[in-house]
Order: sequence, then structure tokens, then C-alpha cells
Amino acid sequence: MEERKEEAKQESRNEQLLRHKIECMLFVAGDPVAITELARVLDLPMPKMRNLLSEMEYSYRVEGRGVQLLVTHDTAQLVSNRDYIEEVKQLVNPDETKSVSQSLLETLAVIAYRQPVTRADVERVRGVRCDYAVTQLQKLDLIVEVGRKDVVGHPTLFGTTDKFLRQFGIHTVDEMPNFQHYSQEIIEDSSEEIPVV
Amino acid sequence: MEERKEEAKQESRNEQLLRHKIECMLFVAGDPVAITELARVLDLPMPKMRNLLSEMEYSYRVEGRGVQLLVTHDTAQLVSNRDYIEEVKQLVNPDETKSVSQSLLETLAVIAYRQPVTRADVERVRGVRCDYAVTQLQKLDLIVEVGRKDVVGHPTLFGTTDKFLRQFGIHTVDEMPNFQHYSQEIIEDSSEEIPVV
Amino acid sequence: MPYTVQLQQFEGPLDLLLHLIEEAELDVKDIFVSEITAQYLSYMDQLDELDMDTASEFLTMAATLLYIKSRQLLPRPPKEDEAEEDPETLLIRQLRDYKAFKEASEQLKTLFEDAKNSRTRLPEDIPLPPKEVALDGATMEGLFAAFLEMLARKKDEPEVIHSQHVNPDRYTVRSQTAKIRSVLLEKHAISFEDLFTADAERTEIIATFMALLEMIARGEILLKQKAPFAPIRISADKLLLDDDNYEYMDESED
Repeated sequence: MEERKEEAKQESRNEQLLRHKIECMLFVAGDPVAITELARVLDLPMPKMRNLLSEMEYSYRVEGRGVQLLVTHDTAQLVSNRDYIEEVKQLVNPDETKSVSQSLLETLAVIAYRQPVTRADVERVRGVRCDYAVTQLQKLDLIVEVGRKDVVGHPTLFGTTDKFLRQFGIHTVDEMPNFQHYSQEIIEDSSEEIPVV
Repeated sequence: MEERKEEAKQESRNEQLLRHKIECMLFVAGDPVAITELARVLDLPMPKMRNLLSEMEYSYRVEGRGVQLLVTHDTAQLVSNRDYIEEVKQLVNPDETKSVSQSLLETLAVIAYRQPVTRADVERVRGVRCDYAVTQLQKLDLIVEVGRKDVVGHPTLFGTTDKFLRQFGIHTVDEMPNFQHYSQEIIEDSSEEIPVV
Repeated sequence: MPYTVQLQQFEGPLDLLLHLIEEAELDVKDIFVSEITAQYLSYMDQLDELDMDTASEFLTMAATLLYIKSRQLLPRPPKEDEAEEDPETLLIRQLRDYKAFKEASEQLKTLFEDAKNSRTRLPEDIPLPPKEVALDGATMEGLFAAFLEMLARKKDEPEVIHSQHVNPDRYTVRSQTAKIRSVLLEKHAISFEDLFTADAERTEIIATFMALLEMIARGEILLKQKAPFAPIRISADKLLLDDDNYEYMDESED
């Protein structure tokens, strides 16, 4: 009985140490780090690694710490807590990230909710040509080619990237607002329920 | 009584929030931040500000967190915990595996069995020049200069390192196979007795 | 219209139609019983200012709207092809789809703006310990085997050594470089001849000369000769303390 207690204690100490090491590596890296890389260094199996990261992310959030952990499917990164942005802005020069234009956002929304999609799919929804927007989104590394559609001409299929997730502060695409609703193939049936803009 | 307890609780919550804000600001700043600047943003008197920082620095240290707070007289900065430098190194600069060549092994063997020896001693046994091998072994931290031989030209004497012992899984050099036999000065003469591999 | 809205501010014909529908506080499905087609067409006056691509999209929509209008004026054929969606239904569906994604993009924008309040930091610049090299094949068995092999090889070829009197090259560029360096640390300037004794071997002279060339190239020493055939003076310039990182031309693995 005593022994098992001791063992559990040791186990928890080990986990704590792993968390500290992860924090340290992510702090030094600054950029997002591939979860596989963390697993390699700490010699942990991937499921265990992902578990640890989720736990850490959760505890940083509930504690409301100044530094938060953002974990996507592939990467982990330390970011500042957005709740304290006012203090940050007062301390450092406001370095606003560029805003995204309406046409880029609309194109991105279609691709994000409906991925994988071709450019023609996007154009069908928006009713305008989207070459420019698609190219720009690719340059911004928010979307990427994910394959070819098996129809005449084999058009390119696009999907969102890990950077997209990070830029929008989410873990997976289904965390996007009303994902279930907008990702449906046919939206018009439930359109009455959509709140008026 | 109850009221005072409630007040103390609120006070500690406020302090916790201040700590989180400080962590957030220091994280985003990266560089050392003037303590006066932090005090300005948080609207705190300097003594209180310094106190908070010292407490934070202390608690980060005792917890052994991956990120540490470095407070000088004028500035505060978040830095990585040097205790986890090995993990950081493995992440940023992973170890390389190098196969050891026959010539390195031979040179190392002569130095290990006959230490301390000069390069000329090694060359006499091996019958070929060993400059490159000796330099490589020094770079690999398997051998090291241990002194100068008291002969003309005072050539460098080499011996093996702790890393050598670790690499080959022994505690002292005399744990090497047949150490007594091979560490004798004249090997050639007794070479008849050498067991065949 | 109380004020003119520029066509450029719309993302396309669907966006303009939605705008008109909202202005009229209509439901999307009521578009064809309203004045919206007329309003849409009035906007077409601005088309001159648009580029061809955008203009053609607005024009195509205008044509579609006119076609639908004309269909409503004419008596319809009793039974249309079931498989083909009539243009009204198609347009209404398109408008609803587009409206949904316009909303979605608004919500994404909020998400994006919120996430922008999270800042990242640059990588920390810390000195890292040197890269460790894990040695593959460096086991005690391997070491011992190599040692025995070498001893056996020596035993196999004693005659060669006796008959040829092969002296190992005692002079290497590295050793001569080190020697020159140590002399120069004490004397600062010397002559070329000072580097040798009278009975210097040819290999020593060659190695020393090569060492000098290396050192000149690296800026370690300066050479001066006042006149042709005059003694060469060697003086220290920026002597290196350590040349482990250099590989000399007479060095190679084996």
C-alpha cells in the first residue's frame, strides 16, 4: 500500500519534470515545434506525448497563466495569453498583424469549412473568380494543395494548414464557429435558422 | 472575521493576476524589460513591483519550471532553465551518429593500452602516420593531452578520457581485455602469445 | 437611392444582390417578387470603371436576372424537365450558400482578431553545448578486435620493415606548423634557415615549407625578402593558438 503510494508519487514527479522540459524546449524554440520532435527528444510514444501536451494546455488555461500553450494536430507552441493583451500593448510597440481582406476571408471560409475543395467549388459559392485569393492564401501558408479531384481535368484540391489553425487559435478545423452547420453539403435547408447578419 | 478572510483571498487573487500579467509581458518582450516599465504599466509602486518579481523568481526556481525569471537590479527577463539544456540541445542540435573507422579504433587501442604515449609511439606500433586519427580522437573527446614526454622536442603525451570509459562501458582502463598483457612495453616480442581473434 | 454605393465594394454579383435584399429587408426567396432586379440593373451603369473580369461577372448575373424576369412574363410550358433545376431555384440556392459563407467568414474574422491578441516570441539565443557525436561501432569488443588485427598485421610483415627501413614520416605539416608557431611566440621574427638544423632531412624541409605556405594563407605570418636571394624573414602576424579545425594536405584517414 505504502509502496504503491510512493510509486504514484514518483510517477507524478516524473511527469512534472517532463512538463518542465517541454516548457523549456518550446520557450527556446519560439516557433511551433513538431510534436514528433518533442517525442523524439523525450523518448516518449506519440499518444503519451499528445496526452501530456493536452494536459499542459488545459492547466495553463485554467490557471490563467501569462504564457499559454497552443497545441494543434502537428505542433505545439508557447503563445502569450490574449487576456493580457492590454498590458502587452502598453509595454511593447503595437505590432498588429495585417488584417485579412474580405475576399481572402470568404475564400478561406469556403475552403476551411468545405475542405478538400477545388477552386471551382469556391467560385461556385462566391460567384466570382478566386484565382488571386487562392494564390494569396497559398502564399500566406494558410491553405495548401492536398490532392487532385478525380474528375475531368483533375483539378487541385485545397485544404487548410497547421498555420491556419495557429493563426486562428484553434486545434482542429471542427472548432471553427458553427462547423457542423457550415460544413454541410447543402446549407439552404436550414437557412431560416441562420441568424440575420 | 469572515470578511477579513474574504479580503485576504481577494488580495491573493489579485497578486496572482499581476504575476500572470508580468509573465505575459515578459514573454512577449523577450529582451530584458526595465522594472520601472512594468511598474508603469501595472500602476504599482516600485518596492511592491520588486517584491513581486523576487517572489516570482523564487517560485519559478523552486518549482524547477522550464522558464525561469531573471531579475537584476533594473530589469527582469524570462529565460530558459539551464537544467534542461540537454533536451534543448537534442531538439535544436541533435546528436550525430558517426561510425568509427578501423584506423581510429587501432589508434585508440594503442593509446588506451599504452597510455601515456606520444604520437610517435603510436606510429611506431601502427607503422603508419596517425595525425588525423589522433586529432579526430581528441575532437571526439576520447583522448586528451596528459603531459609532455621528457625527451628532445618534448612531444605531447596522450591518454584516454572519462568519456572513453563511458563509451566503452568500463570503469578503469585495466578493465580492458588482457590489459596486463597488452600494456607491457614490448608487444612485438610477445606477440606469439597473443590469442587469435 | 439616397446615396450611391460603389460597385467595387462588393465581392461580386452575389454580394451586391445580398446587399440589395438586406436593404429591402426581404427574405432571399422573395427576390423575384421585388424591385431588386431593377435596382441591380441600375448599378450596371458603373461597369465602365471595373476591370473586364469583374465586369463580366456582374453582366452575367444581369443577364440571368433578365432571363428569369422574361420567363415570368411568358406563359410557362406545362411540364419542364424535372432533372434541371430552374434558374430561380438555382439562384436562390446560390444566394443562400453565399450568405452562409459570408457569415462564416465574419465569424472567422472574429476568431482571427481574437487570436491576434496572442503573441509569440522569437527563438531564444542561448549558447548550446557542442554537438555530441554518438559513436557507432565503438564497443570494447570492436576496440579489442581492431587492436589484435593490427598486431597480427604487424607480425605478418616484419621483413618488409627490415629490408626497406621505412621510417615513419616524422614531419607533418601540422607538426611543423606547431613548431614554427612556438618559435615565433618566443622570437617574433626569424629567418627561414633558422627553422632547420644543418642535417635536416628533406621531408622535414618540405613539410616546413608547406607549413609556411599554409600559415601565410591564413595570415598567421608575414614573409619579407629585401632582395632576390636575400634571406627570407618570417615574422608573426596573427598566430593561431589552435588549428584543430584545419585539415592539412598530408592528412587523411589512413
